[in-house]
Amino acid sequence: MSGWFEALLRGVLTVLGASALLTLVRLIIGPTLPDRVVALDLIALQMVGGIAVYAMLTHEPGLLNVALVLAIISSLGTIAIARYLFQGGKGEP
Amino acid sequence: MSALLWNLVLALLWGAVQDDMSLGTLAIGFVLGLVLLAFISPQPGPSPYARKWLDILKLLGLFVREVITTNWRLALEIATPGIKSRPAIYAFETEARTELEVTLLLLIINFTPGSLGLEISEDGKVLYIHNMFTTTREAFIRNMRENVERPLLRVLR
Amino acid sequence: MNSVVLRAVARTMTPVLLQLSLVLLVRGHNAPGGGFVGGLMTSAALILYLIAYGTGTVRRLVRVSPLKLMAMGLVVTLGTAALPLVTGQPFLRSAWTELALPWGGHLALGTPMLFDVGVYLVVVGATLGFILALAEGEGSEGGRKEDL
Amino acid sequence: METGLILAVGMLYAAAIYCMLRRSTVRLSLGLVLLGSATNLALFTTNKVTRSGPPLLPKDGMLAGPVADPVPQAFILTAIVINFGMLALLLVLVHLAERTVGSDEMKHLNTEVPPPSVPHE
Amino acid sequence: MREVITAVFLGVGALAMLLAGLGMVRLPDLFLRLQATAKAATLGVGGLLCAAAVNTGSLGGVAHALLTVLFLFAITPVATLLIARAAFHAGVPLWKKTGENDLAEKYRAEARPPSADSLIDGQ
Amino acid sequence: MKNLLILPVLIPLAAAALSLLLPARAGLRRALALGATAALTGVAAGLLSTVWHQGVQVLRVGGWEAPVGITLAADLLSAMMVLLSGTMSFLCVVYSAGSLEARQEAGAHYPLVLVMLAGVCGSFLTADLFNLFVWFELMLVASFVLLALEAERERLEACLKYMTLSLLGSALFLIALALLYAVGGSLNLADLAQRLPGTRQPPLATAAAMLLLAVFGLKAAAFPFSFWLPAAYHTPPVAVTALFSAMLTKVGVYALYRTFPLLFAGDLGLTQPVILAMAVLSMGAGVTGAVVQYDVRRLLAFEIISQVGYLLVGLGLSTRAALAAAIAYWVHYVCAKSALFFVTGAVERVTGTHQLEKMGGLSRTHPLLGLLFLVPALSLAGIPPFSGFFAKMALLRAALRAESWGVAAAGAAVGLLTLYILMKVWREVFWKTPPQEARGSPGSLAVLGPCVVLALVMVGLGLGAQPLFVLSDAAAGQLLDRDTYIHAVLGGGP
Amino acid sequence: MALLAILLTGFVVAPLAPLLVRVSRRGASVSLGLVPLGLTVWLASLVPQALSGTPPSFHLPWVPGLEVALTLRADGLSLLMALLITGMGTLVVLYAGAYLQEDPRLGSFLGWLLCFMASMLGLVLADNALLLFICWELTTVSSFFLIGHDSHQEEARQAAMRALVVTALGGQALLLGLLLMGWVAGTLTLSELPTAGPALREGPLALAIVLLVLAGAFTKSAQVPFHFWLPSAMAAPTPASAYLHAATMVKAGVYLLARLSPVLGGTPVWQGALVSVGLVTMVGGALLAFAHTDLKQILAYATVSVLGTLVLLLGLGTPGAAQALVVFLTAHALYKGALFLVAGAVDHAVGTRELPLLGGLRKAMPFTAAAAGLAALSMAGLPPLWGFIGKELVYGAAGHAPGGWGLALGAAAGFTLLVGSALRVGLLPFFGPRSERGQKAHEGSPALWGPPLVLALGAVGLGLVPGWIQPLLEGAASAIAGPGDKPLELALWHGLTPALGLSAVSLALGITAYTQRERLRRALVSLRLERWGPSRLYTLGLAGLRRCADVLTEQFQSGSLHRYTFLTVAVTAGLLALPLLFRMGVPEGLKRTLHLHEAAVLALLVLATALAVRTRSVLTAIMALSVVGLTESFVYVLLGAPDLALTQVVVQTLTVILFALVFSRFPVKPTGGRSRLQDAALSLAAGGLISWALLHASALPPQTRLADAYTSRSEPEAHGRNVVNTIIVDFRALDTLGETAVLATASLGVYLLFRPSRRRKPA
Ligand code: NA
Ligand code: NA
Repeated sequence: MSGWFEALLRGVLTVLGASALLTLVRLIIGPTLPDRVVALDLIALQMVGGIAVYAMLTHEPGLLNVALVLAIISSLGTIAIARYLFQGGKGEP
Repeated sequence: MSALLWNLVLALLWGAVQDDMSLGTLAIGFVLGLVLLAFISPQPGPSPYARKWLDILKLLGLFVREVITTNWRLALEIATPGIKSRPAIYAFETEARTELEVTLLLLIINFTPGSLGLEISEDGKVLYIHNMFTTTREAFIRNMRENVERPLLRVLR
Repeated sequence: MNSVVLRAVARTMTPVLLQLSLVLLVRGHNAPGGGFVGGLMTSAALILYLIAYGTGTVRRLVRVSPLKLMAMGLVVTLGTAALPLVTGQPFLRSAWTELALPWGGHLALGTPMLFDVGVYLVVVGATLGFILALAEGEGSEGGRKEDL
Repeated sequence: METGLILAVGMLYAAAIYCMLRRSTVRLSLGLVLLGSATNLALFTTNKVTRSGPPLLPKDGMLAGPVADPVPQAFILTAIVINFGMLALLLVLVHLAERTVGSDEMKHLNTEVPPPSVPHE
Repeated sequence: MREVITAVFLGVGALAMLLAGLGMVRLPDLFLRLQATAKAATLGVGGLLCAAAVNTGSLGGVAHALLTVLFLFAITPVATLLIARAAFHAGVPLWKKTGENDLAEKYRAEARPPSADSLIDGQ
Repeated sequence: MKNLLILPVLIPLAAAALSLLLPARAGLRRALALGATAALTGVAAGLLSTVWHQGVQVLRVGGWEAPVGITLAADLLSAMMVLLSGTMSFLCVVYSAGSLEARQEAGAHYPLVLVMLAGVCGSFLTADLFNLFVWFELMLVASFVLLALEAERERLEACLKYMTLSLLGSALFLIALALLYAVGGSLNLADLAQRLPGTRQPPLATAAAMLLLAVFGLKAAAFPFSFWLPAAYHTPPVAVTALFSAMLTKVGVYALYRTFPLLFAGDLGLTQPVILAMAVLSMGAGVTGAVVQYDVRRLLAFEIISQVGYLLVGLGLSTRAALAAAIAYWVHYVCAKSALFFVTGAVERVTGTHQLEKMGGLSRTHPLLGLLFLVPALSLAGIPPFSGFFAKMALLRAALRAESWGVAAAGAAVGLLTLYILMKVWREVFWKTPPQEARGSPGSLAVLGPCVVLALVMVGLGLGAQPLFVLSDAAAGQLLDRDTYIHAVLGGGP
Repeated sequence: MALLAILLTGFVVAPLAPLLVRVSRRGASVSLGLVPLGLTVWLASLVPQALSGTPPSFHLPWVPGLEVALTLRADGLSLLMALLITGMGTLVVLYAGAYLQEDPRLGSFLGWLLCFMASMLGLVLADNALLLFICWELTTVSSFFLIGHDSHQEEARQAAMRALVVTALGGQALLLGLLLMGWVAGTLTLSELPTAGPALREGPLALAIVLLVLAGAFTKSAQVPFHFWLPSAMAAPTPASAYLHAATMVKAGVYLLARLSPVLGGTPVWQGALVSVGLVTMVGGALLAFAHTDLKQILAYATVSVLGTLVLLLGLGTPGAAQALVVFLTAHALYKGALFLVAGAVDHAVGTRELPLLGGLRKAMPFTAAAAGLAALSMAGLPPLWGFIGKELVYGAAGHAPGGWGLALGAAAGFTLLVGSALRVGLLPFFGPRSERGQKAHEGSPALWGPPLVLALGAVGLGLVPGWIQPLLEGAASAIAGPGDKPLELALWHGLTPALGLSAVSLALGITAYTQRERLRRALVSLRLERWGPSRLYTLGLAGLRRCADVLTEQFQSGSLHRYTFLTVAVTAGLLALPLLFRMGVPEGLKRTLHLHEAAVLALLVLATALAVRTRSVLTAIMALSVVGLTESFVYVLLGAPDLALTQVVVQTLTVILFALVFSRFPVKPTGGRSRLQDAALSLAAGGLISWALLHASALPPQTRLADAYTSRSEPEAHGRNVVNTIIVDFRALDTLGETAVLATASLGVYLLFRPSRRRKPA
C-alpha cells in the first residue's frame, strides 16, 4: 500500500470520527427524541463507513461483512424504535 | 424477466467456458450477452429488452444529475454560513398504483437530494414530500412528475 | 398507509436477510459468523417481518413455537455433545468427515457444525421468544390490531 | 489505544454503577447494559495484543503477522449472549413491576417492612 | 490506478459524511436534518463502500458493498417515513422559515395521539 | 468411565429439554423430574465411590487436554456436593409433587429446577474458572425465573433485588477472570494454580482473589454480601426455597473452597483474615437479624446467613481439621435447613400463614409435625445427639486448636442464639395458644416423606457420625493436597 | 455392657411412654415406674464392684476423630448419683401418673421425664467428657420440654425459654472448656484427666478452662448470678420440679465440679470462685426464700441456697468437705424431693400453693403432713434425721478449712434461714386453723402421698442407721478429694463439738426467724430485689439483643435496593483497594500511542456514556446506550475481533428493540436525585479502582501460550480457520452448551412471565 493512500485512509477515518462527534452533539442537544433517533441512525452509518475504510487499511475484506450486518441491523433498530417507541403502542402508523 | 435470466445464463456460460468465474469476466460476459439480446429481436429497432435497459439508463442519468446538483446545493447550504433555502411540504398526487410502484417511487424521491417523502395518504394516492430548494409548488410538481415519476413508471411498466 | 412501503421493503428484504443469516451460520467455522450471529440475524430478519406484518404472521411463518424451537436446539446441541458417549469417547469429542464434491474439491463436515446448528436454533428460538412475547404483550394491552 | 480504552472502561463502570444506584428500575436496567459493555471491554483489554488482525487463518498457509488473542474473544462472545438473556429477563421484570405498582421507583415495590417490635422474651 | 479510483470514492464518501455531520449540527429543524442524513449519509456510505469494493476487487467484497448500499437504499426511506410521522404527531416544530405545509392540513383533521406527548423531551 | 463426570450436568439438562418438547402435562413432567433426579443421585453415588476408591476423577471434555479444553474434575468434595444436590433435588421434587398445584407442575417448575440443578452440578465439577462462570449463570437464570414465576408483587421485588446484586456479582466475576487471565494466561484452575506463584504481579492476583471473595460471597450470602437473601427467600413456594437453600448459597461456598486453597494458598496474610472476618460477621449478623423476624421463612432465611458463616470458618482457618469440620457441617446443614423449610411448609399448609403471630398450638394438634420440626431445629442449634452437634463441635474444636479464640467464641455464642431463635419458633408455632383456628392439612406422604427422611438422616448422621467425619477428613485432605489435583487435571493426554 | 444397657434403657423406653399411656392411663405410670426401679436394683448390685478399686466400665468408640466415645465408668460418686437418679425417678414417675391423671399430655410428660432420667444417668456414668456434655445438653433440652409442659400458659413458656437460654449458655461455655481441656490434656477420658492435672492447672489456658467450666457448672446449678432461672422454672408441673430442680439436674453442675475437682481443683482461682460464689448463693438463696409465699418458690430458693452450700464445700476441696458434700447432697435430695412432692400434693388437693391461703390440713391429709413434717425437720437439721448429720459435717468441714470459722459462721447464717424456711413449708400448711380454700381437701391417691412419705422416711432411716450407706458415700467422697485422712463418721452424736454448738445456735435463731417471718418478708419485698437482680439483667439483655437486631435490620436489611447495591459495591471496592493501593505502584510500560480516529472513538464512547448517565430522559438514555454499544463494536473491529463486533452489534440492536418494546408502554418519570454526590463518589472510586487494576494487568508481558496453541491447532485439529469459532464450538464447546442453556432459560422465563393469562392481570 502506498504511503499516501494509507495516510488518506487514516485521514478519512479521522474525518468520519469528527463527523460522528458532530452528530453526537445533535444527539446530546436534541431537542426532541426524533432528532436523537436521526442522529443515532447517522452515527451507525458513519461506523459502517468507518469499518469499510478500516477494512481497506488492514486488508481484511472480511470486515465488510461486519459493515453489512451493521448497516442492516442498525436500520432495523431505527425502524423498530420509530415503530414501537414513538407510537407508544397506540394508533396506526 | 426471462430475457434477464437469459442474459445471466449467457454471462455464466462466458465465465464457465473460460474457467474463470471472476467478477470482471462475468461482467464482460453480461455486457456481451446484453448486446446480443438487444439485437436478437423480431421487430425492427431495439428489442423490448434493450429498450428496458435504455429506460433504466435514462432514469439513472436523470437521477445522477439530480444527485449531483442537489447535493452540491446541500453542501453549499451546510458549509456556508446562514441557511438560504426555504423548505416546504407539498402534497403530490401520484400516478403510481401498485404497492411496488409506490414504494420504488418513494425510494427514488428520497434518494433525490432535497426531497424527502414524509407521509403517504391512507389511499396511497398522495405523497407528502418535504422539499428543500423549492421555488413554487408548480415547478416542484412538474419536476417530480417529469424527472422522477414518469421515467420510473416507464421502467416498471 | 406507510405500511405499503414497509411491507414492500420487508417482503423483499426478509428473504435476503434470512439467506444472509444462513451464510453467517454456515461459514462461521472459517470466517466471522457462526451459530450465534446467524441466529441473531435470523431473528432480526423476522423482526423486520414482524414490524411490517405483525406477530401473527411471524408465528405462522415460523410454524413451530419459539419454545419448541429452543428445546429442539437444545436437544440438537446436547445430542451432538452426547453422541461420543455411545462409543466411549469423551463428551463433546468432535468427529469430522471429508465429503468429496462432484465438481472437485472437498467439504469438511463435522459435528461441531451440527453443534453450531443447535446453537443457532436455540438463539433463534430464544430471541424470537423475547420479541414475540413482548410485542404480543404490547398488542394485547393497547387493544390494537396485530397487523399494521 | 489500550491505555485510553482502559480509562474509558473505568468510566463505563462508574457510569454503570451510578445508574444502578439511581433507585429506578428503568435506570437499573440501563445500568446493567452499561455494566455489560464495560465488562466485555475489560475482558478485552486483559491481554496485550492489540491493533493486530483478527484470529482468522488465511485459506492457505500460516498467518502473516500477529493476531489478536482469540481466548478473551471467545469469553466475551459467551458473556455477551448471557448478558443479553439476563437483560431480556430483567426488562420483563421491570415491566411487570411497573405494571404492578405503577411506577419505576424501587421504593414503591418495597415490601421488606421493618420488623415489628413485639415484646417477647 | 485502483488506488486512485478508490481515493476518488473515498473523497466523495468522506466529504458527504462530513457534510452530514455538519448538517446535523447546523440545519435548523428535524426535517432538514432528515434530508441531510438520508442523502448525504447514503451517498457517503455508498461512496466509502464503493471504495472498499474497488479496493478489494473480490466478488465477495463487491457483493457486500453493493448489498449494503442496496439495503440502505431500501430501508432508509421507511425509517424516514416512520420518524417523520412520529415527529408530526409529537408536534415537533418546523423551522419558522418553512413555506407551505400541506401535511399540516392533513393532520389538523386527525387528533393527536396523547401518548406522543412523552416524546417531547426537553432536557 | 470418565464420562461419568458429565452425567450430572447432562441428565438434568436433557430431561429439562425433553420436558419442554413433550406435551405440558403435570404427570409427565413430574415423572421426568423424578427420574432425572433419581438417576442423578445414583450417578453421584457412583461418582463418590469411584473418587473414594480411585482418587480424583477427570474428564477432558472433547478430548482436549487442559488448559486448551475444558476439564471436569471430581474430588471428594465435588462428588459429595453433587450427591447432596442430587438427593436434595430428588426430595424437593417429591415435595413439589405433594405441595404444588397441578397447574404449577404442568408449567415450567420442573424444567427450571432441572436446569438449575445442571448449573449447580456443573459448578461443582468444573475445573475451569470461566466454565464455572457459565454454570453460575445457568444456575442463576433458572433461579431468577423460579423466583419470579407467579409474578406477584413480592416475588417481583425479590427477584429484582436478587437479580441486581447477582448480575453485579457476575460482572465482578468477569473482572476477576480478566485479571487472572492477564496474570496467569489461562483460566484452568490447575494451570493457574501452577502459574500464579511465579507471577510477576502477585498483588494483582490478590486483587482477583478479593473480587472472587466478593463474588462468591455474594452467591454464598456471606455477610456484607447477603442482602439479597432475606429479600428473596420468603416469597417462592417452599419447594423452591428449600432447593435454593440447599444449593444456591452452597455453590458460592463451594466455589470459595474450590478456588482459595488451590489458587491463593500462598497469598496469605490478606485473604485469610478477610474470610474469617466475613465468617464471624455472617454468623453474627444472620442470627441477630433472625431474632426480630416474625415471618418464619424470613427468619429461616436470616439463619442461612449465619450458617454460611460457620461454613466459611473452615476456609478461614484452612487447617485440615477445620476444613473437615466445615465439610461435615455443610452436609448436616443442607439436610437440616431443607428439612426445616419442608416442615415449615407443612406448617404453613396447616395454619395458612407464615406469620408466627398467627400460628400456635400445633404440638397438641399435630405432634408429628412437632417432632419433625424439633429434629432439624435442635440439630441446627447443635444439640446432641443430632448431626449438628458433632459438626459444630468439630468446628469449635478446630477453631480452638487453631487458637482462633474469637471465632470459637462467636461459634458458640451463635449456636446459643440459634437455639434461642428456633425454640422461639417452637414456642410460637407449637406451644402458644393459637390465635386462629388452623384448618388445613399438612399434606400427603409426598410432603411429610421428605421431612421424615431428612429427620432420619440427621439422627443417623448423629448416631453414626463417624463415616461422615472420615469422608470429610479425606475431602479436606484432598483440598489441601494441591499437587494431586493439579496433576490429575493437567497430567497426561486424553 | 451392663452400664450401656442401663444407659440406653431409658432412651428406649421414653418414646414408648405416649403409646403406653394411650393403652392405659392408670397402668402406664406404674409399669413405667418399674423401669427406674429395676435400674435402681441393677445399679445397687454394682456397688460392691464399684467400691472395689476397679469400677465397672465400658468402652465403645463413637466418633474417634472427635474423641467422642461411649465410655462409661461407675465409681462411687457416679453410682451414688445414679442411685439417686433412678430411685427418685421411680417415685416421681409413680407420683406423676397420679398428679397428671387428667392431663391429656401425660404421655409426652412421662416420655420426656424418662428421657431426662436417661440423660442424667448418662451424665453421671460418662467417663468421656464429651459424652458427659452430650448428656448434659440432653438434660437441658428435656428440662425445656418438662418446664414448658403447660405450654398454654405464657408463664410456663417463658420459664422454659429462660431455663433453656441460661443453661444452654453455660453449656456452650462448658463445651469450649472441655474441648480446651481435651486439647491440653491430650485425652477426654475423665478418669485419665487427673494425670494431666498439672498441665491443666498451670498451662497458659488454665484460667480460660476453669472459667469456662465454672460457667457451665454455675448456670446448671443455679449459682448467683445465674440462679434466677430456677425459681421461674417452678412453672413446671411439680413432679418435674421435684425431680429436676431438687434432686437431680441442678446437681449436675455440682457433680461436674466434683468430678473435675481432682483435675482443676486446688488453684486459687478455683477455690476463690467456688467459695465466694457458693457462699453468696447459700446466704442469698436462703434469704430470698423468705421473700416468697408460694411453696414451690420457697423451696426453689432454698434449693439455690443448698446448691451454694455444695459448691462452697467443693471449693474447700478437703476430704472432709467432700464427705460433707456427699452426705449433704443425699440429704437434700431426700428432703427436698419429699417437700416438693408434698407441695404438689397440697396444690393438687387445695388448688393453691400460697401459704396465706393454706392451713390446718394435717387432719385431712395425714400422710402428706407426716411426710412434710419429717422432711422439714431433716431440712432444719434436727436429729435424728439425715439432714442433721449432713449439716454437722458441713460445719465440721467449714471449720477445718483454711478459711476457718468465718466460713462456718457464714454457713450457719445460711442454715439459720433454711430452718425458718423449713418450718414455714413443713408446718404452716398443716397446722393452725383450716383455711377456706382447704375445706374440701382430702388425701389423694396413694401415689400422691406415698412417694413423699417414702423419701421422708428415708431421711429418718438413714439418720438412724447410717452405716449401710457409708461405704458408698466414702467411695463417692474419695472420688472427689481422694481418700480422707480419717474415715467418714456418720453418727448422730460426736460429742460436744463446736459444730453441735453452731447447730444449736442456728436452730434457735431459725425458730426466731420463723416467728418473725412476716416482718422479714416485708423487709425483703420492700427491697424490690427483682428490679436489680440478674433476672432483670436477662430481660434487659434480650431487649438489647432485639434492639440490636432492629438496628441491624434497619441499617442493612432496610429493603432499599439502593442501600444493598451501595454497600455491596463499597465493600467490594474496599476489598479491592487493599492489594491495589497498598501493594502496587504506578504501572510501567503502558502503551501510549493513540491515533486520531481512536481518540475520536474513545471520545464517542465517553461522551455517549456521560449522556446516558446525565440525561433525565430515559429514552434519550437508550439512544446514548445505543451509541455506546455501536462504539463498543467498532472498538472490536479496530482491535481485530470481527466476531465480537458482529455479535455485539446485533445484540445491541436487539437490546434497543427490547427496550423500545418495554418502555413504549409506560411513561417514565425522571427520577429523583437523592444522594447523588455520594453515589457518584462511590461509582468513580469503583471505576477508578477497576481501571487501576486493568492498567496494571495490561502492563504485564503478553501471555501468548494459549493463543498460540489455538491458532496453530485450530485448522489441523478442529478443521476451522476462524479460531474464535473453533474455540466456542469445539475447544471450549462446553461453555457454549451452558450458554445456550442460559439463553433458552431466560427466554423461557420471559415467555412464562409474559404469557397472555398473566398479561391481563389487573394492576
Ligand atoms: Na462465530
Ligand atoms: Na468437541
